[in-house]
Amino acid sequence: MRVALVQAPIDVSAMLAEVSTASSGATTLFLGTVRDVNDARAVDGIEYSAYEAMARRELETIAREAEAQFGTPHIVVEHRIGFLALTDISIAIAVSHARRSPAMDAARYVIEEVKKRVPIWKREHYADGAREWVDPTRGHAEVRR
Amino acid sequence: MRVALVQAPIDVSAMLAEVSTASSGATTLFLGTVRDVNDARAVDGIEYSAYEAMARRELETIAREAEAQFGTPHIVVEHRIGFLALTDISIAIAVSHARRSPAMDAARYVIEEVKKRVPIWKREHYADGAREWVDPTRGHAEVRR
Amino acid sequence: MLFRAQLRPGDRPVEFFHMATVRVLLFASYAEALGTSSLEIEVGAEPRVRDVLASVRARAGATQLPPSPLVAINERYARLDDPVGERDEVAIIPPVAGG
Amino acid sequence: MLFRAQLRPGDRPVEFFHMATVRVLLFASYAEALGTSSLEIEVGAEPRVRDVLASVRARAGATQLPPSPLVAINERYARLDDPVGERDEVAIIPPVAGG
Repeated sequence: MRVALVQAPIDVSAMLAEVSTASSGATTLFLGTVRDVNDARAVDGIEYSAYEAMARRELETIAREAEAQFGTPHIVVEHRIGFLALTDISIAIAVSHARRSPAMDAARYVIEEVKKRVPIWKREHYADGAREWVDPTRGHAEVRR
Repeated sequence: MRVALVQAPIDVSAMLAEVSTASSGATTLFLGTVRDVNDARAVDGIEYSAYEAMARRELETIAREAEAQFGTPHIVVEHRIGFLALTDISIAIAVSHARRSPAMDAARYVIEEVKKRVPIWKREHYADGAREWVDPTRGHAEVRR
Repeated sequence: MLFRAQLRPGDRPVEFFHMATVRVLLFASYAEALGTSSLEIEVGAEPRVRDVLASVRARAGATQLPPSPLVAINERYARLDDPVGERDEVAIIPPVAGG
Repeated sequence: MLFRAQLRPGDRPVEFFHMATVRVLLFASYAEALGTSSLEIEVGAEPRVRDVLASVRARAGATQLPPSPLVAINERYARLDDPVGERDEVAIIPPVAGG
């Protein structure tokens, strides 16, 4: 199990290699990426910031919860912070397990919990020059992936 | 949407690039890999064979069903056939979507249906030299990932 | 295939059957059991999937086939009473294990 | 923090309060609203999270804080009536939007 906040682009192949084991029959990778429209506004990038020490701690707590719940010690989570352009990967979650259900369930658990608990924020940059902090609690259903 | 049966190792990075679009907020990748134990026997490789024309057709049908059900046109599925060693990728399913749930649900749908319907067979090579065709209907729960 | 001879009024119809030849594909454990991956099977007129299977069962090694194996006609799953045409490709499908 | 003087029998206890100084971290929209990412806040003895928040609310720009923002003490989510120690790091957490 490993979690990290990173500034550089996330290396997905390295993460897949990291969770690969001879006893894995299934590997799930989830990627969050910056998309061009949110709430019907054209987006051209997102600035991610974090309460870094706490974000790392929460990511680790979540990964340990997933491991306990689904029996999946082979979990790697990386969240990128800084300015990300369209299609850049903001989060990558890789999980492997002997069987497919635990691998899929664990990855899903991690992304759902990250969205609820990890102190990371994003400020969207819109094509019209405006910039706004995203507040998923404001009922902007489209903010949720 | 694209499906393929391949002989060469599956290029996961290329598949992720293939489903990536500026309007994707989430990408899911599922990998099936050859593992070292099945039904408590030590495995050192698996020979995959297929009724190739029908397997391609079924894969395509399944991908279209996922697309219709989850609104996910960006699906790529590759299944490898031939002899695979431990940790080799036998199937890769990549799906992207604006939001995460359809991407995850579609990938899961595809792998579940593949296991039920696509005419592909595997013959496990065991460390003791024996070789056996895997029959998931024989109640070998461990055969399922 | 069924041919009818030209009849005169009052004649009883006379039917000439000929045997249909169907190509059958075998895979994986079934191919191993029967020692081949394809067969040419002779069946009666208007054959159905069950007739093709019955004919395959007469072959050596076919005891390993289950009572109702999966069958496909022209790359699509079929039922036991689906009709089989002479140019159809019938495949007997062992339990699938892909993924 | 609370100090008690040495008492003689029959004396009423005399308590000497001093103001506690708490470090408060602000992030994202909250940091923007208050124009800073950290504050030193003076609060009364035995402060709780709600006291720290009340003190932050007195600052310019704090009207943008919601009635009950998420708060963490030393990198763990806390409740409004959790006690805050003088060396604790209190963070006021805007709605999270990671992933």
